[in-house]
Amino acid sequence: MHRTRRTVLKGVWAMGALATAVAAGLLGPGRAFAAWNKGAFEAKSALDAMRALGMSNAEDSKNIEIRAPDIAENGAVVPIDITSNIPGTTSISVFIEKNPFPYTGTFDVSQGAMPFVHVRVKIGESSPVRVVVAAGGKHYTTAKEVKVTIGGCGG
Amino acid sequence: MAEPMKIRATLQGDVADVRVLMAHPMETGQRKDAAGKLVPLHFIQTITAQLNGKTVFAADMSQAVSRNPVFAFKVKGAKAGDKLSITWQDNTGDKRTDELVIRAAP
Amino acid sequence: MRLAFAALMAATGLLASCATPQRDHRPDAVAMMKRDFHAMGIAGMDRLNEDSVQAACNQHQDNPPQGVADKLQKEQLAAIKWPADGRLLGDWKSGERIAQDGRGMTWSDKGGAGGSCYNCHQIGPRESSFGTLGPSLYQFAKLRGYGADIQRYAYGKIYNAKAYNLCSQMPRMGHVGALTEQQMKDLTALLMDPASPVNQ
Amino acid sequence: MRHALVLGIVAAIAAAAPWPQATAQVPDPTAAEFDKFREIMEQDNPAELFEMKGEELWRARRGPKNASLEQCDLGLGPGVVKGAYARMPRYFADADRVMDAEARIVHCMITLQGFTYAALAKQPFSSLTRTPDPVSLVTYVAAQSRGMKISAPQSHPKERATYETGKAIFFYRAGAFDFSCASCHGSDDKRIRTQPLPNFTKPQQAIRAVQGWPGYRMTGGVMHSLQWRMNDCFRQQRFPEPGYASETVSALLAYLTVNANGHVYRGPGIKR
Repeated sequence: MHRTRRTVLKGVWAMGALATAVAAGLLGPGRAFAAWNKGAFEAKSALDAMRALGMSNAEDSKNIEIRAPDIAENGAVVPIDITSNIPGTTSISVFIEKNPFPYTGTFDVSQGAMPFVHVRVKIGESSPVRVVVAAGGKHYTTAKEVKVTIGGCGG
Repeated sequence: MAEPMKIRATLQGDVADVRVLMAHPMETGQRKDAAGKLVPLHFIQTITAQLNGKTVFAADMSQAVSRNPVFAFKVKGAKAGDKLSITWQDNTGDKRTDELVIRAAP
Repeated sequence: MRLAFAALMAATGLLASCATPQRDHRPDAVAMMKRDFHAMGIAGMDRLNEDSVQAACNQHQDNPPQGVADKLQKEQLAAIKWPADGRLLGDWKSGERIAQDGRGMTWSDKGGAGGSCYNCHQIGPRESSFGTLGPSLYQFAKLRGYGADIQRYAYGKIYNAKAYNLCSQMPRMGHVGALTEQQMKDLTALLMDPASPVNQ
Repeated sequence: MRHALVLGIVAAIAAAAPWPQATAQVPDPTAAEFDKFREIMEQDNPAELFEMKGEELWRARRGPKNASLEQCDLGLGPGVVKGAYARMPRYFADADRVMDAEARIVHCMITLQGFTYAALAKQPFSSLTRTPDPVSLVTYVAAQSRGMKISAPQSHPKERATYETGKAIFFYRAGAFDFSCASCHGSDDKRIRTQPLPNFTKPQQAIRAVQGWPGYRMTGGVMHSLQWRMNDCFRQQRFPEPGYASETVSALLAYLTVNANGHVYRGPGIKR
């Protein structure tokens, strides 16, 4: 199945019409993206990661909701709810800008999931959490600042 | 050996609210063990959720996802009796699949 | 007969405990702890023993009779080792670091300690993660004055809080050797230096 | 902006009282923010992974005697797990002492399965690489009291005596820093750094010594029980180390739990 999907992807790349194919759902039933994007995951800045993912042209949007604490109780486990209100949302990507490797993940909701995800992440220091949504072949973005405090003892 | 996941699915109309807990260390590769040696990167890279064998949700992720990961997502077009299976695979090639049959809303 | 019994009780100090039906469970507690605990790292079993101050505070629920408190406070005050060079103020910047550092004296610590000050006190204006077990020390000298007596009070209080208030909840940082003289000077400077952010 | 305002208020109060003896209790926006997200964290709690593991361990035939724990008497009769955690610590005649849940599980692992105390006490607390079996087991047992009223018994004379001993341990000041449990947990509305410190001498607050334990600790992402919590309190109290599953720990837990009697236990929780 993986092999099949990759073959399809190659063909799509050859046609130079990936975005169209994704939007049209041609890539089902596999994931909308290709192999785990090492280049993006190893990028040291959010912008570099977004470039590697072809998302660096994302435009600001008010139609993405990020629910995350203003101040996280513990940076090791920061809960984040993301909801996209952009019609035709296919994926949701998360970047924690101040982390050593900002790109945290992409959630593919194009094949039967609602444009929502809950995830818990590690945030090393206070940082904007940037979300990029892919919809209709375009990218949209917004960010929310999460502060990380130091702790006392106990618990 | 990979420990089982805990999966919960609650139907609201034809949308299944899926919540999943995974047992995984999610090592960042930056932590030192008691002997002062760096613990190698060890983290889940991909997740796939299938409803009756058809992929409905998938994720690629990094080591920045918290230890013992927690995810929630919502699957459209689900009904009681549907089989939901979730698979993760980590960077060492280790993988685990668990499944449950979605039950009618109480 | 009854009179003789009462006299005997009074003589042996048992009258008070007869008057209140509850018995003191502290001996049971201490015996149980001494059975169950073991030395670990720098924390030896001797730490389960009360010194004179701890004993007085434990016995009287942190409110010993005035006479007892006065006597012990005087002893504690007399035991303070003041800096030989007569200088009480070190470097407030270093003091801020020491105040932030909450390590020291547990069985998992090796030796040396920080002041743990922010665990319980508000101090500098930039640190919002402060405890409230102790009073705020923000603007410490600005409110109290920068004089030699206040300096001496600040240093002495850090060295041995029990010299000023016998059953104070604050540790005796100098008395037990948790902090060095230089560390205590630096902390005193954090509170007393006119240039310290504490006094802005 | 908000920060400046808070400091302004503190400064104003401090100026009005030149020798302030207590910090003004300003409303704490940080604590409110933490509380808001606590609920989300508790809704999907990795503690459940340990609960699953504990159930598997409870039913498995293990140890030198190749026995399961299904005959373990947690105080409500052999094999009765439901509701047992909410009724401990309690007196057990076969051990002639009051035991908290984990101490009792350890007792059963020794008597039924043939494990040795020395082996169980060697590394009794969770690390990043290992969760000891009694920790998973007590998480499972605790989960079977979810939603039940805490009612640690005080009917046996030894239960009453143990409560009093636990109380005396709670108030006993000693060690390098002159601390007792009460130094941090004996008065209202205090916090250490940003962590609120409940006053365990009051029933309304004592529940916070019990609620959320066993707890999944976000720091390190490990499961910890009340045995660990008490151990770490004594460490921070600058005391020597209490024995694992010892009477001292059970006595202290008896004091805290009895003070919390009547409150509803919500099951294993999540901790900072």
